[in-house]
Amino acid sequence: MDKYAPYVFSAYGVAIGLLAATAIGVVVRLILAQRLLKAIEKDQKA
Amino acid sequence: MANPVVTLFFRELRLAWSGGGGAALPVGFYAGAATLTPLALGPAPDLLRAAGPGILFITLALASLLPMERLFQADLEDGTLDALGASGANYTGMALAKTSAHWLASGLPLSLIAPVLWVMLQGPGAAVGVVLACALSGSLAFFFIGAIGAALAAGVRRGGLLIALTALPLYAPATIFGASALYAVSEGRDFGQALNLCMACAMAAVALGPFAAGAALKTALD
Amino acid sequence: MANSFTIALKLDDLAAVRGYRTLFEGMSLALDPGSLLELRGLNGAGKSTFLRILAGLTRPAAGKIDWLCASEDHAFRHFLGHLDAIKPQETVRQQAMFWASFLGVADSRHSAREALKVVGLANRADVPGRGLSAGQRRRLALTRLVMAPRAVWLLDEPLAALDADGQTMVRDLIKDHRKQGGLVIAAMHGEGFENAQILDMGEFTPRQSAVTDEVA
Amino acid sequence: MISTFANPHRFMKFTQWMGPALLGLGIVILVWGLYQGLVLAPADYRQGDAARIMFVHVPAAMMCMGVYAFMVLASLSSLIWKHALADIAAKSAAPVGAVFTLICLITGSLWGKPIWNTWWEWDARLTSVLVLFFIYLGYMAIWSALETPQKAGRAAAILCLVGAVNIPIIKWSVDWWSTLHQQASITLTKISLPADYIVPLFTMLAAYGVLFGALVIMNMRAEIFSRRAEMLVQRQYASMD
Repeated sequence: MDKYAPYVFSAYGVAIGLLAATAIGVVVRLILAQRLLKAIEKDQKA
Repeated sequence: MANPVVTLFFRELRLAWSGGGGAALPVGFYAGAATLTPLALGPAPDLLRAAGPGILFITLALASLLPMERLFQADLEDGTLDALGASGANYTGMALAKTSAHWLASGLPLSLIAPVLWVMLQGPGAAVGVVLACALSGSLAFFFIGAIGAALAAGVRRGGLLIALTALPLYAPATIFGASALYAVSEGRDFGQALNLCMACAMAAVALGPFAAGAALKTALD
Repeated sequence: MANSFTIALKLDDLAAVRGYRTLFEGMSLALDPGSLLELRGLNGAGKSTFLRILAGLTRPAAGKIDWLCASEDHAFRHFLGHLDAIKPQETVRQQAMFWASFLGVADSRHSAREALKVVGLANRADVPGRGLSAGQRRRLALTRLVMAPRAVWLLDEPLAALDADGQTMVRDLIKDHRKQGGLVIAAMHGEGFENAQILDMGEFTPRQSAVTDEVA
Repeated sequence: MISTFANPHRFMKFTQWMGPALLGLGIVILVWGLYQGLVLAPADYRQGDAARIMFVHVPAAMMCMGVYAFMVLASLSSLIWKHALADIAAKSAAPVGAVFTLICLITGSLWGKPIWNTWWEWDARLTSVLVLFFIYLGYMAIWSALETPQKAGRAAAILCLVGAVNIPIIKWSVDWWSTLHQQASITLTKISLPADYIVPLFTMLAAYGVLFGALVIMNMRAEIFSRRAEMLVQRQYASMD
């Protein structure tokens, strides 16, 4: 890798980092929403 | 029997003017923002001449955004929009009437003082006519595109910021063409193409804007 | 000026949703010319939404609305909501004249003057909107109904904020309108009109339906 | 096919496993694409390794336009055919589109740094992508500003279509603007695409596309779950009064 290596790695890092952050955000949101719904359904039945 | 849209237009015009200097507020902002420039950049004539056209157009865009928040929200809150909608008037006509009335009340004065600010920012005096043309078409485009944002944000309490966020990216073409026309005329180049494109933006906005704003009003009333 | 209307209404399985709440569902009814429908129900039962749906402002979640009327003209309704559509800076006469010409009345100046007499605001013609009391604002809003003859009146608590003779004025307006074959649908509490149809919104509020999978 | 998905119930059942599966598949393709881009592909004879940034930058540029096109289709079907799921799909796709636009902008400036040694170069394409980024922000702001979902859905759909009409005009005006102000020598697009760069490029595009699908599906499921929870809460209040 020549002298531009730092730019290449930071570009890849940014791309993968942002995608990973979005994926984690979406998965967390999905899990929380599902858990919230289960909780509400449970206490409405009770 | 007058066409309802025309009747609404004249009422809006009267309301906009009689609103106690309501129309003058954007003009005040425009003049104030433009005079801040030399204080920020320093009085050097060539520097101001270089920055002037750009400043003029950016502040014109921001000044056009000011009256947008009350364009539809006032009528939504006092029930006028309900009565207009239920009476079978079409929403596009309403949006056209209201936006053009507000443009006449605030947009036109903005365009009229643009040449004054132009001269203050060391712009060549001979080009005043072109500046007026640029300001007229620019403010028309800014008002009719901003009206779409105003209609979308009508139901939102402090919709002003939302209007700015949704409308500003759509201001790009008019700003590009208008400002480059001003630069062309200040540097003595041919400004024809840029001015025509700016006027094209204005006409597109006037033609298509009310259609989208009307649809957004119908949604706000739902 | 007894111009008679031929207008009837048929609702088929109408339903309305506000946010996620189903306000009412399965509402079917028919109204023949000259009938008065009084809406009863608790606050939030959907009376105002029902009126807004009939006024064409709000989109119903389900169901069909058939206005069986002779003329196909789109402007056949008056909607008088909670808000009176009053501009604070315009005078009473200016606002009445605006609505007269906007609603397509031939001589707006004359009909505005007549309407202001009918609603009892003749002596306040030059008062700006901000100078009016709630009752006077309601009377100004009523001028729209008087000036432009429209087949259907959709009134949201028309008698609220009115004093005694204001209420009798509204009663007479409704009686005359029904005589001309028009329809009046109003959200009113406990006013006794003769042979009025009562619609209790409570009958149509959804029972506590089980957890549905559908997304409102 | 569209109508079968229009029913939320069937959509939820069908996509039970699609989300995570697509995510896994996307990651595999992504790794394979990165490996090609960083290792297998030869360095560019002029730019050296800097050209490798193309593999993350160019697909992101394509995706941010592709996602907006997806949102336009969803908005049209929400406004015209009133699909309940359509505006949820558009709402769920917007943040992913905005992230791709951000990736495109940052990697673009990183790529420009070695060539123009400034962090931000007002190159015509980058500038249009920047304006597109603000259109995404405006779209998401409409959703968060309006309370009732049906109203927010229709307003957002209208803004999306208005944006769609304006994007080509903005693109053209920015290109016109950049030719007017003649600046920096080569722009990013002038690089000829050698044959052995094409495969990694499209692998990365495929990876981005599959990841987009996974993220939108999961985002839609999250949206539907939270709307149901909201509905139950509101129904509970309704039954109380």
